[in-house]
Amino acid sequence: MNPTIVYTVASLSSLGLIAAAILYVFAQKFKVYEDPRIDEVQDILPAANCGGCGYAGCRNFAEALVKADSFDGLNCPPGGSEVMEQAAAILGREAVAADPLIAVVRCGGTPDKRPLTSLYDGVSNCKIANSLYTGESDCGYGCLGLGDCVASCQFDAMHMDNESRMPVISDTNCVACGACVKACPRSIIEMRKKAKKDRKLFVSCVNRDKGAVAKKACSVACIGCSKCVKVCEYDAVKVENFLSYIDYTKCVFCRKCVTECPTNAIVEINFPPRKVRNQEAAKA
Amino acid sequence: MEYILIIIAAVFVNNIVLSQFLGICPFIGVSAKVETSVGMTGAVTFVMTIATVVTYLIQHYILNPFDIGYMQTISFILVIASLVQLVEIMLKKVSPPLYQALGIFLPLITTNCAVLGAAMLAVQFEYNLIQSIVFAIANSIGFGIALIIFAGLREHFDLLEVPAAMKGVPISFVAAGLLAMAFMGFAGIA
Amino acid sequence: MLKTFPLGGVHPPENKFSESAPTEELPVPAQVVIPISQHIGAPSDPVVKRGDIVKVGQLIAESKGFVSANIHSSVSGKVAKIDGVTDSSGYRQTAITIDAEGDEWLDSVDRSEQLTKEVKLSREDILSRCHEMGIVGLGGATFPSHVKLSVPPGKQCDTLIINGVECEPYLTSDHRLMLEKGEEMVVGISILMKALGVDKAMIGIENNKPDAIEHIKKISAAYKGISVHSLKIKYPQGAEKQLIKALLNREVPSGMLPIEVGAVVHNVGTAFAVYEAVQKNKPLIDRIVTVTGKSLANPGNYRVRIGTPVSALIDAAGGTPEDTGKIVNGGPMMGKALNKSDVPVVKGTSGIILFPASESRRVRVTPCIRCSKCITVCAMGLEPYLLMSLAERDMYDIVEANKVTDCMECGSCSYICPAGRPLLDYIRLGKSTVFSIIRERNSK
Amino acid sequence: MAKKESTLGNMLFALFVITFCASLALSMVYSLTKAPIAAAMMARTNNAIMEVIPDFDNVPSEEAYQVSIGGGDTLIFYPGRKDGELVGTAIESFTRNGFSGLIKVMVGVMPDGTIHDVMTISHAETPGLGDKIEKRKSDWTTDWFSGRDPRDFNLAIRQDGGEVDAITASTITSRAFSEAVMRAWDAYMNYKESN
Amino acid sequence: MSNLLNVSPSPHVHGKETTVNLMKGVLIALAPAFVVTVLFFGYAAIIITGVAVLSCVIFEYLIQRFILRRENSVNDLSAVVTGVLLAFCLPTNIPLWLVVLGSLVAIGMGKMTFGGLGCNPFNPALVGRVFLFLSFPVQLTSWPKPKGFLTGYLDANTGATPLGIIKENYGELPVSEIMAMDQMPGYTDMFMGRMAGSLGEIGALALLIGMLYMLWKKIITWHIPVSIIGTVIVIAGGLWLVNPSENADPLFHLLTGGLLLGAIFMATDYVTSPMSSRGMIIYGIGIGLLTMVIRRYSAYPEGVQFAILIMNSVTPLINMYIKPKRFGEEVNNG
Amino acid sequence: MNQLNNFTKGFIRENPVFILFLGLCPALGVTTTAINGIGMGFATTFVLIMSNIVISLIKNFIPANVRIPSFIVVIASFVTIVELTMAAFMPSLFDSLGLFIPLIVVNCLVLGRAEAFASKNNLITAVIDGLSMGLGFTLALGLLGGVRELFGDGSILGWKFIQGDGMLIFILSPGAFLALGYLIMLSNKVKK
Ligand SMILES: Cc1cc2nc3c(=O)[nH]c(=O)nc-3n(C[C@@H](O)[C@H](O)[C@H](O)COP(=O)(O)O)c2cc1C
Ligand SMILES: Cc1cc2nc3c(=O)[nH]c(=O)nc-3n(C[C@H](O)[C@H](O)[C@H](O)COP(=O)(O)O)c2cc1C
Ligand SMILES: Cc1cc2nc3c(=O)[nH]c(=O)nc-3n(C[C@H](O)[C@H](O)[C@H](O)COP(=O)(O)O)c2cc1C
Ligand SMILES: Cc1cc2nc3c(=O)[nH]c(=O)nc-3n(C[C@H](O)[C@H](O)[C@H](O)CO)c2cc1C
Ligand code: SF4
Ligand code: SF4
Ligand code: SF4
Ligand code: SF4
Ligand code: FES
Repeated sequence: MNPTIVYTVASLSSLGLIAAAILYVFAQKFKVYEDPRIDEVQDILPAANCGGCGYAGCRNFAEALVKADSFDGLNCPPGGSEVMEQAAAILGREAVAADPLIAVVRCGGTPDKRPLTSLYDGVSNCKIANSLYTGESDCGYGCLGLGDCVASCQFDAMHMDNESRMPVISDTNCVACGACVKACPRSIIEMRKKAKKDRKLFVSCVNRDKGAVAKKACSVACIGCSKCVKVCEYDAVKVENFLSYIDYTKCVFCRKCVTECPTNAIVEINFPPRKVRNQEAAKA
Repeated sequence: MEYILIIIAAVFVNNIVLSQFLGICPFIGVSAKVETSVGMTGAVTFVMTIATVVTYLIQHYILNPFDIGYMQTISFILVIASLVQLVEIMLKKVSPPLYQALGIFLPLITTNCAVLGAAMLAVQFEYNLIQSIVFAIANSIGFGIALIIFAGLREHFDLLEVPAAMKGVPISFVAAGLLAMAFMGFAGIA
Repeated sequence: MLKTFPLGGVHPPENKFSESAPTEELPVPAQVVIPISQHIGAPSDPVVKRGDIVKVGQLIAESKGFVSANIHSSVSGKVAKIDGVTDSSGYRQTAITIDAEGDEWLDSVDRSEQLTKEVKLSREDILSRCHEMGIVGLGGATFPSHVKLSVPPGKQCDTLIINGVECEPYLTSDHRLMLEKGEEMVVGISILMKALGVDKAMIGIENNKPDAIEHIKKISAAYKGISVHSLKIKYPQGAEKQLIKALLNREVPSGMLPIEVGAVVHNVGTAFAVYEAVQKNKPLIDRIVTVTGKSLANPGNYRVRIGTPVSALIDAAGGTPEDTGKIVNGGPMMGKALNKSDVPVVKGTSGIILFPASESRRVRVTPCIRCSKCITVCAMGLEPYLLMSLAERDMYDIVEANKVTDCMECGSCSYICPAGRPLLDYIRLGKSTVFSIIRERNSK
Repeated sequence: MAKKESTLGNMLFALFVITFCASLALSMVYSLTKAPIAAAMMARTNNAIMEVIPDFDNVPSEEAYQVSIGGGDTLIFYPGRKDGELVGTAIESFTRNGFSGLIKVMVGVMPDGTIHDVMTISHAETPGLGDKIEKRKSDWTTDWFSGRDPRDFNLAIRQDGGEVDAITASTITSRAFSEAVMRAWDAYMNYKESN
Repeated sequence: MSNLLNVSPSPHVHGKETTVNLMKGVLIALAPAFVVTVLFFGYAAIIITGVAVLSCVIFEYLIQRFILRRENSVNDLSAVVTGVLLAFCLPTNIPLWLVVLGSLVAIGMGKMTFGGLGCNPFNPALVGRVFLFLSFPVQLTSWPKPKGFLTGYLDANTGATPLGIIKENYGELPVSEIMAMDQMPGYTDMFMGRMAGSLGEIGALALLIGMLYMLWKKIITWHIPVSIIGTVIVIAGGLWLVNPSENADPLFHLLTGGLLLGAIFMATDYVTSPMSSRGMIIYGIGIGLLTMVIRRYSAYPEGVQFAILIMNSVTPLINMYIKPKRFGEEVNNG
Repeated sequence: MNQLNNFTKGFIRENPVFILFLGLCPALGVTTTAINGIGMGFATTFVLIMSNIVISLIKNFIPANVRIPSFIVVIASFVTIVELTMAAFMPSLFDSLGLFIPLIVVNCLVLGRAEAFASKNNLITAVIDGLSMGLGFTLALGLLGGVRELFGDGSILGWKFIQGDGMLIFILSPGAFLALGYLIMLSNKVKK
């Protein structure tokens, strides 16, 4: 046999054996146990790292999922129940069905409803304006229209409407990550249950001033008159601090409160048209 | 003096990244943060130095005596790959944060042509053992300098309004081109 | 060589139009609105009800806790309501509205103009008198004075520094006070010295007020331990850390209070208020406010009752000029723009400036050219350009590492930036966010 | 997906089998390609020799000998003969002073000491500038070196007091190239004298 | 007028300094050097400067308008400064199309690629210049000899720059002999600008006047130019003292090549230099050091351009680790 | 359909050089001319396909801790085979690709695909992936080489159509970075 072949085979094979042996020793010595399921779970997560789950990123959430005994309170909003079920399958657990949510903007103070009382001349940043003063109108609760929420949305689900000077949320793109809720310094944006056909019904106002004051600043402000509370048969509406709030877990979309509201502060969106008057409100 | 020349040549004149085009992938991949690039530089220095020593021994005590020089590539890379695996196993235990940060780039050191390239160049230049070690360290420094300068530049770009299409890799390449241009100034030193 | 602080600083045009206008007494308004929170610290508790009849100087809201200040009625009359009113930022806060009837003072207040030099009260009594009379710092921060005068155990104060710098452009109220009430102020200083137990007080006055320097020098010659120092004109010399550096060449460490280096700083107006409180038993119910502006008919300085609407002040100075585009409460560098002029004067109101429309818009923002001028002017040695772009991108951990918490919001950086960048806007955002992050971290 | 566990046995086995197969396969290929590679290498040298000396009928590389030129360096001489008669010697020479380091040249010297022709074997000079020393890039080497006799034509560049026009903007390369040629020529003349 | 009040965060006043004013200041500071170059190189200097400025401005406008689609900012004059400085480091006998190409590279590759004013990591004018130098070494290394006013474009006869002459002869002749060569201008000529070289680098005196103007107007601070010049003097002086027959004296290194132009106008470019004064000094020392290494040991006679570009790349790191002196940081209350 | 998709992805959607940023060293190092780039591309393609085949076959027998060494040995064998064959039968191409042939071993593209794809998929899929990636790589290198040759020398595939010198810098190292940077930018724009 050709000596070159012998040398070659002998030297490389022994190198291979030595390498394998050394690697084995080190692998034993420096063994770190890492649950392989973490990787598997991470693989199925959407990798958006949006933080909607409440963890620092998809990997952290994967670790949390693997560690958790039950999936209670754990949810990946962008992935939705589909992803959660997959994760449950990997980990042999039961996914808790979470309601799909969607963000809504609870302010109806378009310029025609809410007179300008000053001109803001600072940087276009809601947080900065909010810490400076009430904003260009007298409502110290309403939307400042400078778009922090839009900038925070990674999913291209928001844009600033030029006419209303308020953010508009896309029913299709929003994955309910909640970034905008955190971004808004005035807590105007809320996560609500995503109803059939993207229907929404909520009090489009967060003003907690007394009725008269609120009304003076904005014509569609909630004045806390409690008419909606009285008309609701399902105990879904509450008024606190001169502000009405509709609990989406109880609301059945009967829409009686909408017509009752003297300032049109309650809006309904994506419902079939009913009466002329409501269409106007729905536009907001 | 001889060693100084080797160092200057490897770090500046024939910088392994900017003029030899070796190790570009980790150069682009790991240079996003200064901290990780420092870690990567450390890992590469370690691997490159040990690899050069081991490959030197293989070349001079196995390949040359048996006249099987054509086995250079395969035997060198086997050694390097095992070494990297070793570093990976150790790092996971010793410094999990660095392991996390270097992430998928650790295996890339294996495929970091810079490591193999330096080992093969050391053989090609017929360096002795000490020279090879100096050469390996100098090349790691050259790699590290390029990597860290770039990490600095990229962290800087993160704070600027870089055009969308240029963000990330393209701008790094253009900047690397301009830096390579500046490094041409060292031509002829050694 | 005139003394000054070494690092940074700017020199904006001074525009002290009201410099030579003697202080005028503004008539008692028909109604005053007195917010219950005019100071740093806990808001006070109202102790009167709607319909109560009050006298001038009567306590109407009591301080809640140590860091808080009493509030007194500045007029006599009937409490009309206790309710939310919009303050200078437009947000609503609780205030006591009083309809004025006549001008009936509490008997305990000594209203004579006579100078009382002798300090009879003991140290403890001075402190409790300051607390009782609602004295707060009038240099801008409205920090309750009795707190500052109570040197914490373990700390040692050796120098009282009196801040007569008035480095903000336009403002002249401290200047006028020094000229007109110099004697009283110096007595106030000796009271403060007694309260602090120090035998050295330094009055720092910028070189653009030579008459005040002369005047106070003459008066203080008769008092032991009180010296007057003229300072080079440079903003923000009035900031306490910078003033301490300029006068004592001591540097207050980052994140610490002046007492750390043995100094306490008080404004000249505070010294005067302390005089009135201690010697005359008069609560803090009025203050001097500069009303000025390029197009204003009679820029001047007015002694006004707390709670008077700003619009009344402006009317006294000749009314709002047609071209007014911005009204600022305070100095042009640190003051707050008002969105309407019917807000009340409070303890912290040092000036009202009316800017013509042509000067009321900000300059166009262009890209940062990294000229490093913002660094050069920052008296705290920060890197405003960097803090801004980091805060813009929510990178608060690096913002914190770069010492945003040291920023005193002097505005020099935004003032100087050739690219017109809103540096301080973002730095303020960064600073408040970092503070809330720190608070959260500490509470864990 | 039954992946093997990382036990010592498995690891040793797997890596052994792979290295064994790989080395076996490689050594086969090597045996097959050994001869053609050697031939290709030889052809490269022979081509260069053929370029720089006139027709010969021996195999110069078989008669090659080394001549040391001091400084520990040696040059390889390839004598070309026709009918046993020396027709020229091809000398593999080099310089380290190129713009980018090493330049290797083949210099053909006639028995009478004139240079028949020169050829660049390898270099790393700048494309478009220094690479004009390659025959296929420019005629510079032909113009200035072919058929010259260094005894009556100073083969240094003008800047150094010689008669060769340097390649535009490549003074360094040109100087180095002449140096390499002259090194071969000097070695040849020395060798001839001492033998 | 709207009777609504404006509301914005403080401060409510703004200084007079603007970007445009600063750029204007640099242009004024460059004027003396321009006069000198026109005196020695004739109207060719005017043509080249004009072409460079015009093409820089046009390229910036076009790229901003049609490729980046950003708000237009050509009127901030920074492109004009780039144009002038690019022209100032080219020889007068350069073909005009190369000037246009250099401007395209400077503005397109050096500046707009990164996002325009304020974003470029490398000095645009130098990017243009080095690109041309590496692409067209022949054209970029022939230097017209200075003649005088009314010299025609391209009709100058060429000679080597003082640094070129010295580089050619290092190791061959002792420096004293090189200095005595006919081609070599005397120190007075070097100081006034009568020597071969690129447009803007020849008049040391004029450049120094420009520096004083910028210092006076507070456009630049002393840190960068002084640390560069100081480092060069120290290193050149050291080499010279150790071996005067092989090394030129420090004054020679100071007056020749682009050192002053680079130290005063190019290294000081705000965008590409460090922000803190300590950082600026480190940066300046780096430039001085690299310049001398390249001048003395590399294949190229001149190194300022490379040195500045290399230090430009380190600027972000310097900014990251060298912070300004903070108030109340290291307290020393004596 | 799926396999077709798998095949076409390497050209644009997942182009190894422009999108995945793998195999960048040879992409920069050998592309002074289009021909060199294409030569390198084909050599790499061969190695890719062959190693994908072997690895997809042996993947289940390799314990995790020696996975990389094993894969790399497989790859290195094929590279050496290419090297030896090229040196024997194509000496001139071998000369110009020089140092970079052995470096195909460390071309992260090859190991990357082995790791990410071949070790998880079956034989057919792995072969098609190798072919797709290889051709995509060849395309990218040819393009890059073409651009550099065009600007640097005024010629395309060796055919000189602009007289005079080109912009030298495109043949030098900086030009490689610059050209690749701008090509990636263009591909970013195209992708969008
Ligand atoms: C990119 C570039 C590559 C160069 N390559 C070479 C080269 O290969 N050979 C050479 O002698 N000079 C080379 N030079 C240097 C010459 O262009 C340079 O001008 C030389 O140092 C002296 O010029 P001269 O040859 O015109 O006298 C190169 C310069 C540059 C900018
Ligand atoms: C939160 C806070 C706490 C303070 N605590 C003290 C204190 O304990 N003792 C003291 O003498 N001054 C204290 N000060 C007062 C400051 O030293 C300073 O005088 C005050 O903030 C006004 O200064 P300025 O107008 O320069 O901002 C405190 C200030 C603040 C804002
Ligand atoms: C930027 C800046 C500028 C200041 N300028 C003045 C000033 O000109 N005059 C003044 O009395 N206080 C000024 N202050 C407030 C002082 O720092 C300090 O709070 C005050 O002198 C303390 O005295 P007080 O408690 O009696 O108000 C300034 C504060 C800052 C942050
Ligand atoms: C002091 C100073 C020096 C400058 N130097 C240069 C320069 O060397 N090159 C250049 O292209 N622009 C220069 N500029 C203009 C401008 O800053 C430059 O174009 C920016 O780098 C573009 O972003 C300078 C500007 C100033 C204020
Ligand atoms: S709209 Fe809000 S909740 Fe919806 S995706 Fe955007 S940021 Fe997330
Ligand atoms: S909803 Fe909130 S964050 Fe969005 S624009 Fe309005 S105020 Fe700003
Ligand atoms: S002053 Fe303005 S332009 Fe200059 S560095 Fe600061 S932010 Fe940038
Ligand atoms: S506002 Fe803050 S950052 Fe700006 S100059 Fe003043 S202290 Fe410095
Ligand atoms: S090919 Fe990826 S590092 Fe070289």
